[in-house]
Amino acid sequence: MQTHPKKLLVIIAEAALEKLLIKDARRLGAHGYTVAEVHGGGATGERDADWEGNRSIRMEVICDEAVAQTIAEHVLNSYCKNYSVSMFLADVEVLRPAKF
Amino acid sequence: MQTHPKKLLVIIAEAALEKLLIKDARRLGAHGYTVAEVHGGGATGERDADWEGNRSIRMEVICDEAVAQTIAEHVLNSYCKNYSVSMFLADVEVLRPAKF
Amino acid sequence: MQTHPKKLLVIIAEAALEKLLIKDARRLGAHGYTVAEVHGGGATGERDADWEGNRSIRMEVICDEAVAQTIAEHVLNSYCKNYSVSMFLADVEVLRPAKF
Amino acid sequence: MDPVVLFFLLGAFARLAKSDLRLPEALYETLSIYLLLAIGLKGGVEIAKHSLGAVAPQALAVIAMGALLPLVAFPVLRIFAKLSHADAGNIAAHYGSVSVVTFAVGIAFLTRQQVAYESYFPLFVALLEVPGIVVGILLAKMGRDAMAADAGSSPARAVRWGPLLHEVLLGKSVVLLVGGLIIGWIAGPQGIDPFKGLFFDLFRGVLALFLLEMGLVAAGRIADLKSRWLFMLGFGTLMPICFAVIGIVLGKALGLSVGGMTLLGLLAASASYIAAPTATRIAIPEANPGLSIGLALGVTFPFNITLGMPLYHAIAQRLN
Amino acid sequence: MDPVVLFFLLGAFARLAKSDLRLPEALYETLSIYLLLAIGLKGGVEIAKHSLGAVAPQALAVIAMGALLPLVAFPVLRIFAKLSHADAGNIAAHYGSVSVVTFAVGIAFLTRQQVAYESYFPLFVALLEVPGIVVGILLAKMGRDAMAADAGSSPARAVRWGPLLHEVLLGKSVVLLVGGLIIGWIAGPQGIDPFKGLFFDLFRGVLALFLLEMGLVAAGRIADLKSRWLFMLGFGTLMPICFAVIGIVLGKALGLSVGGMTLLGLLAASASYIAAPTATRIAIPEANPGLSIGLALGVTFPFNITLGMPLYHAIAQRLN
Amino acid sequence: MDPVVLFFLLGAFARLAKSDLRLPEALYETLSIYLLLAIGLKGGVEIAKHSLGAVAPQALAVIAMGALLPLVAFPVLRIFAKLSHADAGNIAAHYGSVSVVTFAVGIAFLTRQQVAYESYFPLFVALLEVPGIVVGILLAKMGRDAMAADAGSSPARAVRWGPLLHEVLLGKSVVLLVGGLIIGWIAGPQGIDPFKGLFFDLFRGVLALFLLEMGLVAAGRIADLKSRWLFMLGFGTLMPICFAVIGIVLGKALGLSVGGMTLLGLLAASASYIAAPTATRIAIPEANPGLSIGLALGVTFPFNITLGMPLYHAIAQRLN
Ligand SMILES: Nc1ncnc2c1ncn2[C@@H]1O[C@H](COP(=O)(O)O)[C@@H](O)[C@H]1O
Ligand SMILES: Nc1ncnc2c1ncn2[C@@H]1O[C@H](COP(=O)(O)O)[C@@H](O)[C@H]1O
Ligand SMILES: Nc1ncnc2c1ncn2[C@@H]1O[C@H](COP(=O)(O)O)[C@@H](O)[C@H]1O
Ligand code: NA
Ligand code: NA
Ligand code: NA
Repeated sequence: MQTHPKKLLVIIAEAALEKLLIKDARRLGAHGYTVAEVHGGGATGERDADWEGNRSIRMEVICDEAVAQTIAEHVLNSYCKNYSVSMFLADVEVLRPAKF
Repeated sequence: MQTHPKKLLVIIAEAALEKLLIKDARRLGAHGYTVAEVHGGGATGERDADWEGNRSIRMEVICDEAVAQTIAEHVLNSYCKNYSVSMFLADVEVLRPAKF
Repeated sequence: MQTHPKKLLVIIAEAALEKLLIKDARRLGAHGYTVAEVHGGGATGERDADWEGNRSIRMEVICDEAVAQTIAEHVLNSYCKNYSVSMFLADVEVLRPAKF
Repeated sequence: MDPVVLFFLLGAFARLAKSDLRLPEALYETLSIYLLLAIGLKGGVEIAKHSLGAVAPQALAVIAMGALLPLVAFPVLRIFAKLSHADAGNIAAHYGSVSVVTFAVGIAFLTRQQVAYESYFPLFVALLEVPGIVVGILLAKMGRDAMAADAGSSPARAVRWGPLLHEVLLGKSVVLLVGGLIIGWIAGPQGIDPFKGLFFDLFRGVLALFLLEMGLVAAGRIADLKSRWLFMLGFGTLMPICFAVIGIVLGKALGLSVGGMTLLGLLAASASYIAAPTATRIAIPEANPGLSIGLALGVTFPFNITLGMPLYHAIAQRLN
Repeated sequence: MDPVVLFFLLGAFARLAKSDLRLPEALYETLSIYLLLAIGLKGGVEIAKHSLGAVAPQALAVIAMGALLPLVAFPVLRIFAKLSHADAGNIAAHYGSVSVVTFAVGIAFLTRQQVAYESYFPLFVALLEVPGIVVGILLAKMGRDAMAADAGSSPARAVRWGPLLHEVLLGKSVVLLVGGLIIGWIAGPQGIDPFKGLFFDLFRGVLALFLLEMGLVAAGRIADLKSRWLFMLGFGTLMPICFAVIGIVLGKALGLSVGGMTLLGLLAASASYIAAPTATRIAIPEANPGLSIGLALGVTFPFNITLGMPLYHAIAQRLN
Repeated sequence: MDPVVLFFLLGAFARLAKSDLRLPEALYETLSIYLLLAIGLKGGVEIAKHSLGAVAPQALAVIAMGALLPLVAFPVLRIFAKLSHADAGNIAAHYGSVSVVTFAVGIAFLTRQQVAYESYFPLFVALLEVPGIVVGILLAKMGRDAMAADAGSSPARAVRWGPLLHEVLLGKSVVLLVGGLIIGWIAGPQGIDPFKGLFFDLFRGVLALFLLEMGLVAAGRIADLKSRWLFMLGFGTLMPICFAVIGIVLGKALGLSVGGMTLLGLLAASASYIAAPTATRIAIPEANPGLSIGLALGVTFPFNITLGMPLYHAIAQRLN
């Protein structure tokens, strides 16, 4: 079975950004995304989901390296200044490269 | 502290497949699994969990490379044609190699 | 866009440990953490979240390699004997190295 | 129109207008558990008042109807809509089974119109859940095997009937309906009294809330209509009317009241969206769930609770 | 103090004492959906009893009040608290809009004191949701453009009014309140009767449960006070009193009863914590949400439901 | 058998038959919050009618019973079952504390049988939550230290009593029970009236729903019995009977009514499955939670609500 290298981009952010992030990712070349509801804490304090404004999401996008870079850069420039956002990239392999 | 290389297999799929995927993974050599409820979108449209048939799961299996390959291939052949499924593999390290 | 290598430490554990794990991670140098509610199964049986004692969490910490090692070792020594815990480490890249 | 339907329209409006209104998943599940259990309990208490001997022949006829309906839908879908065996069988399974919430709206309608009906009807709801699904899957599978035989190839992966029957017979809708029936039956009117506050007094309000959610969900299915909207609108309204007539006529033959005839028509016309999708997704992997759910939730459910219900009642009155 | 407030105190105590008591997120959402819908339904039934002609001029005046309140708050925040345009506009948006739960506590208070009020008040709640938010955001944005112009640079990313208006007008609070009003109005007193069990009889109990949760949440916001607690305690109590007087005086001018004056004062004094935070978070990214929520939930909400409410009632009685 | 128990049996059946019926986690939490609060409120209203002076001596005796029960269970577990200090202390903690839902079923039973009981009993439930847990943990720890001393090694990681006491005293069950008691007590019968719709009228129905869930959970624990089923069935039924007798005798000594004696016996016999597991999991890491929960939820809870309750009532009647 042959595998193909792709990038996994993970964005942890305020739930308020979900719709925007999905739209941006699609626009910048992502073929799909997966979102989990999470809670957490970081530099801007605890985000423990105790009410609506305090919810966080973890969004995963599998895509080509170039797309991942574009999305990451866009998120960095558009949201990281004013919103609670964490991001990381990882190398992954997929079986159906055309899908992602 | 010594670490040992393993594979992480992540399967994002319709919630209807959960029981089957767990059974298959166990049968093909996985020692365990972890499942999160997620929502997302891809080639087959948005799966926004608004009713039962629209739920998705994200299943994680840490295992040997060979087991990961076997499970991934089995899922590809058995489910990917008729169901919404995304899969990827990643290299990880663990502390207790015998556990996984 | 330049990326910087970091470690991702993932700890899957009984929900009862959440508060302790967060405190420990912070104390040992983590700048933040993200937690998702999960269910799963492993050597100690199925943990299907059907009641309070049966819930599990998946905690993610992005940090320097040394910090990841320290936290992992601490968790191994403090909790792995008596509690259901799985752990793995992965290489990731971030854009803002000072944040993590 | 019963005010309860207004809640459905509100939900549908919110979704179509892209409001951010959403009901939490846990609430959806809770309301559906509540409705199933409450309908079962109510029916069980009523059964306790009747002799089972009188009900048994009717029950058998109702089961037979459930098994026959897919046999009507399947050829229609194969011949007129040119659907694959899998899709035709899948849709037939959905329409062969019933929608409990449609039934609840029907009860609300009759109560409001002060039309009496046989109070043990929840028993029929429970009995109608399963047969249609089984026959629908059987049709999908037979077609598949025939095709495989024609092509000279080995038959497709066989349906595993053991797990499948287990899944439908012990699916949450059957367990809660039948469980409620039995508890209501054992406890009887006095025994059930302390539970009336939750299960009976709040019933209509909870139904309203659930219909709000159903409006959100059903309107979300409209995207599924895109490619084949003409077929879907046609089948999703005409087939129910057809089935309703079958149910009403059977009701008359069984000596049911006008209310009972209307309800049996409505049950026949309704399409399952809890038990059937779950069972068929695994049993008929090749079937397109967008099609069956688009029909059941996006077309037939709204049609039945708005226009269908008064229509079936009018037909029942005329045929009486 | 109304016993309902005791539930709030219990929640606040639990959080401050670091109890592990937490209400599930889905329950929080469910209760808030319930309260919005129930208040809307109740109001709708009452509107059905009145002629809209009589209510319309009052409604217009109430909308105008909602648009004007942020214009009062904004300069106060700019001049005395030296906040940025973004923060001042953001807070003004929160205080220009209303808190539905505060309103519900007010109703409970008046009912207990057997003080009558205009029964169509839920209409005013719905009307007050949006204008204050729009004006607050406008203020934040105008300030921003002015600053950008001063600095000779290009204006900051413009607010996209289309999506924003869509978001506030179709936010869940407006949809449920207005939806409830319309359903209640169409269904009328008889039509709504079957839903009373859920939506009216349980109202106070559900409000109590929601206040328990609000206590947990509000006490969690106290950390936000840390850096500027003097300003926040001052603004979070004095501004509401100020606004309450405006509301009460307007109520008198509109010929409302003492109960109505009190309620209009309370609405003016209350700060939104559902619609406003959602809308402003996207529309005014530079604003610090800790500040606005710390004020609205951590200071003003507890103040209004404990000390504010009786105070406003006393003022209304005196001014009558 | 009370009909409420039928819901438990339905849940247990569904789980054993591998039905896909599941109640959402949020519902489980919501129902348990509701029950704790409702029981507290009811008790508080009743306490308002009594003089605390009369209740105080009984309360002290009840606390003493809670602290003594683990001292009975611990040696039994050490000597007959040859369990480790950790496991014996852990199980003793569970049985020393109480199960609020068992208590609620007991109330339902007595109400149905029209047996009167001291209406301030919820106070005793709250008082019994904590002492047994603390003593159980103390026993586990003393044993551990003794062992460590025997082996000449340093004592195991000490229990941190500060956080532990904080956790049990401010755990959600104590906070909600005591909070409800205080609110009910302050508000009194009139003040609590508007909340009756939710907290009192729905109580039995909610209890039924919760028992459905408990049936699912308890049947899921049966796997835990596998290795030591003989011990677990024996201990899980005989120890409760033993404790019930202690409770009943104490009730008689305190001058309680037959209903009160029965309830005190039932509380003694019941094992905690909310507060105790949470506290001991951190305080006694070496203890096997499968053992304690398998016993408390898998054996003793079902036993108490089916056979135990009538048995204890019969004993109380005889001893009276
Ligand atoms: N080092 C970290 N590891 C994992 N998640 C983090 C980390 N730092 C921040 N996060 C997540 O990102 C969110 C926002 O972080 P921050 O902007 O630093 O407050 C937090 O609530 C966490 O969920
Ligand atoms: N590129 C992607 N990145 C992350 N998740 C994806 C991606 N594509 C698909 N998914 C997930 O896989 C599910 C099914 O995808 P699909 O079969 O393409 O519709 C979606 O609902 C997403 O949750
Ligand atoms: N091989 C594995 N892959 C993924 N998750 C695992 C694996 N093994 C265990 N887990 C997770 O870790 C938890 C505890 O595992 P255990 O201690 O082996 O019972 C399980 O409930 C799973 O959620
Ligand atoms: Na049907
Ligand atoms: Na206001
Ligand atoms: Na006990």
